[in-house]
Amino acid sequence: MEIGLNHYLVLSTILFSIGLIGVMRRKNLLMLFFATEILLNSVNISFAAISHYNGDLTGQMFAFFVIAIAASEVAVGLGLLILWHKRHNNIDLDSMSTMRG
Amino acid sequence: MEMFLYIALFAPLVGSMFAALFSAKPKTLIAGIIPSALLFVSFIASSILLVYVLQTGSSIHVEMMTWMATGELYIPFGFVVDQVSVTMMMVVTLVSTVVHVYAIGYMSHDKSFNRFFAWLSAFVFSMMILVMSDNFAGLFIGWEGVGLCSWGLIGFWYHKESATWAANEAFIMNRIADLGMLIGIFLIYWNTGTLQYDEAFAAMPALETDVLTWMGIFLFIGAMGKSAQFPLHTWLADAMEGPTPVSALIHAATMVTAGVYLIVRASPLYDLIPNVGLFIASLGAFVALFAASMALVNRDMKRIIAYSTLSQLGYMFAAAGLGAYWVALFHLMAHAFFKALLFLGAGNVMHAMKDELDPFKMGGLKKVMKGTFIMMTVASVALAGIFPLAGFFSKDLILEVAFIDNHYIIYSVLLFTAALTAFYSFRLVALIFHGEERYKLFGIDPHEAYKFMLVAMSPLLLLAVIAGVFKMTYFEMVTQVLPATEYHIDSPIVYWIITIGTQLLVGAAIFYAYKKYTSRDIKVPDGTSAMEKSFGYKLLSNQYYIPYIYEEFVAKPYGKISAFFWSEIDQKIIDASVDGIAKAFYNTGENTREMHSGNLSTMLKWMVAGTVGMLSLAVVFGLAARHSDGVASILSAIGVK
Amino acid sequence: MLDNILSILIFFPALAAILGFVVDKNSIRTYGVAVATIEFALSLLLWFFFDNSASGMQFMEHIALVPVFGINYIVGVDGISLFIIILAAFFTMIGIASLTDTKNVKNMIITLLFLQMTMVGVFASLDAIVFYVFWELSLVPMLYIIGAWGGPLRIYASVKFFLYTFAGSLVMLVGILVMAYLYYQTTGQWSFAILDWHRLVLPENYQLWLFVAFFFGFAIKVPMFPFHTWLPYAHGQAPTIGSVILAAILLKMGTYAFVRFSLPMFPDASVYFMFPIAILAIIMIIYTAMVAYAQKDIKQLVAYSSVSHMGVIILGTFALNIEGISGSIFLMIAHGVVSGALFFLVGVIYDRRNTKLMSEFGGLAHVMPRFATIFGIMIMASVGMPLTINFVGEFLSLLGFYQQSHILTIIAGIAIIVGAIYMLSAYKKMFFGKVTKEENKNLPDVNKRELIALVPLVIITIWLGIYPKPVLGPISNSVESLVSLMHEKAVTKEAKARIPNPSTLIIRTTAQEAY
Amino acid sequence: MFEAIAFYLFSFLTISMFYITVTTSQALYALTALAAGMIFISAFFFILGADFLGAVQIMVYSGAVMALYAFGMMFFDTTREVKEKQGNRFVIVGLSLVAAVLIVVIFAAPIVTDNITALYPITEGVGNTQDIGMVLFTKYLVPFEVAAVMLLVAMISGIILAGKKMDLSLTLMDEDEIKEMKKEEENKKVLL
Repeated sequence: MEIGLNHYLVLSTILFSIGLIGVMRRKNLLMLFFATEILLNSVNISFAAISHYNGDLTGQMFAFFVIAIAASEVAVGLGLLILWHKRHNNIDLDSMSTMRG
Repeated sequence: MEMFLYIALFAPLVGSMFAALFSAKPKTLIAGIIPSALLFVSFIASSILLVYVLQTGSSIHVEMMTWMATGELYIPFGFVVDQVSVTMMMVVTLVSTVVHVYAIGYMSHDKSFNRFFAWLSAFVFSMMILVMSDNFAGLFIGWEGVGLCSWGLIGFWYHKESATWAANEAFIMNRIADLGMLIGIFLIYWNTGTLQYDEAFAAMPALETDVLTWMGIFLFIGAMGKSAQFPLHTWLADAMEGPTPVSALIHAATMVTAGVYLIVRASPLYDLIPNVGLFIASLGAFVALFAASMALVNRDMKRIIAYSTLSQLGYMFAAAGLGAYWVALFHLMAHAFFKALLFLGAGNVMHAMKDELDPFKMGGLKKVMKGTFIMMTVASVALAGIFPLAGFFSKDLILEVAFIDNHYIIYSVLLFTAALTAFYSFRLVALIFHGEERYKLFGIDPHEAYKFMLVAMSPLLLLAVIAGVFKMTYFEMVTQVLPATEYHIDSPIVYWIITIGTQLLVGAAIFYAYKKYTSRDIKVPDGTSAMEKSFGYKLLSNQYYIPYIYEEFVAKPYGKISAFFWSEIDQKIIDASVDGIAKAFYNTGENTREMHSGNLSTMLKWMVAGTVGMLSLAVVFGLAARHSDGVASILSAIGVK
Repeated sequence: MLDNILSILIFFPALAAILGFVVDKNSIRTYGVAVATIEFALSLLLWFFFDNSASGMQFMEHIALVPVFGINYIVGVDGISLFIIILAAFFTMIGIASLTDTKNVKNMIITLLFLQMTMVGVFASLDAIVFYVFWELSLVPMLYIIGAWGGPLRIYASVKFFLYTFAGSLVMLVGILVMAYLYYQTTGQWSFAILDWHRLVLPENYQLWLFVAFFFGFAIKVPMFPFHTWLPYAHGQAPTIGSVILAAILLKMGTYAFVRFSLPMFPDASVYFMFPIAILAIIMIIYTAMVAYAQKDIKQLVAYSSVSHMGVIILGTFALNIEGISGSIFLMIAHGVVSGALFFLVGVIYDRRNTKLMSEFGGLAHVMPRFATIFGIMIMASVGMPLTINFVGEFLSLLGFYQQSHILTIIAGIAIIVGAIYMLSAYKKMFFGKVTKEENKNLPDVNKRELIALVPLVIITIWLGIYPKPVLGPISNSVESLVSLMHEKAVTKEAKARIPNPSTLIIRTTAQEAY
Repeated sequence: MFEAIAFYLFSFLTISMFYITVTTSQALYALTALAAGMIFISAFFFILGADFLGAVQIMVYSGAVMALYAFGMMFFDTTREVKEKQGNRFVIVGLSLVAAVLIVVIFAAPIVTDNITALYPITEGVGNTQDIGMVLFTKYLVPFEVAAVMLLVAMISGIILAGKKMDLSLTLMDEDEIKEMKKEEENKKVLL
């Protein structure tokens, strides 16, 4: 039984939904970052799979740039997270409602 | 002549106004005398009018002022004095003068003496309007005015719960009939374009019969309520709560006869629709029998007389139904005299027995109350229809009418009722005046009423005896307006058999009642005797359970339904739904407040929910656009290619 | 002075009210009575100079407000609106005269004068926008009267009253704007004048939609059956003067508006909706009468009774013939007088015992005979006894509607029966029987100040009952022109048949003429 | 045949690893599970023939990003239990599933029904890295340079943000020291 494009799509859907669950359920910001990583990875898989089954390199190109962005995002995110932690001594999402209207 | 018409009409009103001025003050005699005097003046004016109408044979028609005038409708305050209304005026003014004078004595120890005369004269005024008006709307004014005054007078002793309840019941039951009357008036207006008697009756033959039948039926419904015919009769018995002069005037002579007057006045209409007449006659016969049966067993003196009035009304409707209008009017006149006399006599007895009404608790009063005894016996004899007295001429005439038009069922019912009438009226007289003085057991010492009250009653006594004499003169006068059909049986033998037969039957009934109720061993029945337990007795004494049925299946459910309407429908459904809308707005505001409450995770959730919503819409429209071009056109209109 | 008497009538109370702020507390009552009496005298002057035979608008005034859109201040009075204006002036006068000493009487009198301005404004204005402005303004003083001087639940009652009526009138505003646009579309220039709108002939489906829009605004104000639940609360919580003015005048705005707007502008729609509205009116009559019978509180009973009477008015209005409409307008005035008097009487008894529960009273006839007689006369008037003012109205309305449909009138006729039932049982509970409660023993009878209000009302009730011609004459003239206008304008065949053509009827003014 | 087995093995492993990162309450377990997950994803890239991508994934993602997280974690007190507010799970799970399905359906639908033509066809016979190199430095040169600049900016900001007061670590200080440090900060601000 041949592995077709649908298998990869199903896989990336599952990963995406796990990532989404993580994002929504987590209160701890760090854990939330992990979940966003999962989201990005699941998208990468589908890019790679589509580029493979479609014989087109664009998918992989896009995956590269996704990885680049993810890296920079994590860098900046963690910096901010540390600052927040220094000020409030916890990185709980609920405490971050000072910007409330 | 117009001057006399206005005097006859407005004298009672002036009397009533005068008495009303003193209504709050304690008893002042002039508040009683002035209205009676004014009523006497009105009686004189009516008799002058009678003489005028008799001689010239023409009617007086006068229009005082316009009442309602919009569009095609034009109703004036017009009054007509023709043969029919003059007879009624005579009856009304005579009986009310007698009752007014009698009431001065009867109500002498009552603290709201003045108010009584205000109401009584107001009643006579509205009765005069009813009788003298020349159009249906004026008739309706009198109709409702009479209902209002009977409400005031029945509920006169308003501290008594039963009196006020009876007053309300009478008023509401009359209103039910008045609705029928109102619809009849509308029918007449929209079909004949006017409400004046002469114009309306002139335009009626042109209409087709079923419209006329409906008119006849609706007007008869109005008459039925006012004259307490079958379905709407329970209020008459309860109306005995009022003072006796009220019962004498209103529930014997004037108000209850208003229904008969309406049928007589609308004779041109009822001539066009004989089958409605037949229905009226048969209903009248039924009511005669029905009321007489109830009177047989009743143990309340005034209710017995009330039922006898009801049964005599049945007679009048039977005569009017068969087309013999002048006979009905004649019986109405005669009946008014001797029934008022009977009631006033009963009033004297009630006063003497300290308001005790049960005839079984009296007995042998003839020794003490000589005058009242004579008057009540003569009245009962007249009621029974023994030869020389008024009853014979009027009631037996009705029997003849029924016999000639060969309505044998009606004839036999009326004949049997005549016997019953004789029986219960003499049961009453025997129980009260003859036999052993049972009142001694209760320690009451009766005394005769005031002299002037007996004198006041004497004109009625006189008329009860000699009313028969006027029959011929009355006949020529009235038949100028009403259809003049002579009623006498062609073969003399049959005629004699009939008259002698009825006399004998009535005599036998009287003798039997006399023998049964003057024997020594009459005791106050305490519900133990076999007769009282019998089903028939129970049925009759509870008036065929009709008041119970009305109470159970009309009054109570009405109360329950209205309570249900209020608490359920008004509060819970309509009001709640209005408040519900308001709450809905409030709650949506409340719930969506959390959306921007600053908590990042909830906001995240709402964001994801939003994207999901948008995406699903995109998918749905995407698919829809492919299948139906309509949707595609909409999308393209919005700018989504 | 004569040709702009209407503007004086409208704005004089408002100016007086503003001046009222200056007047100090203890002489405000005399000031109020003086202003109201002047106002009433002016309205009598208006009646005196009113030409009874003419059926068109009189004392017209025309000032351009927003000429671009054709909104201008047009006021005028004809037979239909004349007597309600006089009634409004009369009730404000006797209301202020018999005002019991409530807290801060000054504000009460000023609010009442403002209310009077809006009332007269509504009935006199002949421009849709001016009419709408006064229609909404009349809610504001009423809101304060109920809200500030009301009973325990007053906030809820006043807010509900305000919002409910306001929501309805917003729908009406939409109707007005659409109507103006249609007018612009057909004639090319903007106008909000009602008289121009009367001449505009609309196709039937437009008429239906516009009728519905106006219906919502008016039905809530009348109040018609499903929208009536605000009235018992408003009456229950309003002070005596508040519920008197509310019952006497404010309820009439709805029915007057039906006659002024819906009937002439949308004759076909009125015919089309005649039967549904008639059925609604019948439900209104019988249902609220039965609910009134179930009431424990005398004021609620009178409130529901006035809804029942409004049902008869609506029935008369939608009889679409001269007798019916003039009957309903007369009944408006009659109901104003009678229910105003009834609310006064309830106020009198409330001031003495400050409870409105009928079970609290019993055998009052012994203690307060004069009060009992006046209450009795008013009960008989509201039940529709002939020779009282109500009978003329009810008789004509039912007579009018009988032409349209026999069965519905018979059912509607039950009104006189159920009316008698709840009124008489209430009278029996309060006045007859023995004096059971201790406090009822020595209640003072009606005092002089209350008599000032009640005696004129009793006189009017009986006088107009016996001789309604001075009021009924002008009304039937204007109604005649209204019905002929409707007859010409009617587009559909069925409407032409239903609405009679007055020119063919033989109008009789004296009996002799007829023979 | 092998490819299928590999695919199923690795997909099972990836899903379980990511599931652990999402549901665990211990921060360290989550970090390690995430790193392992990254590795298995790179395995997928190799299966799909995107060798260069797999290598980059391992180096950049699981290497650099995970390292960054590890260093970052040192600042936070990862010992404490991470308590979660249990919103109603059904909404979250349902919502995410639907979102995932929708996104894939929308983006993949045109591809699955293959009416898309390849923009830059893979040339057979030549190594994947060479192929990517050719495309990367001809067509995607500008985005490549921009990405480079972006990474630079991210690095500098990371340093500055995390650089302040590197010496004291809140986790080791007790309550009053933190308070005193805060007061000192307050009056410092006042001075400015």
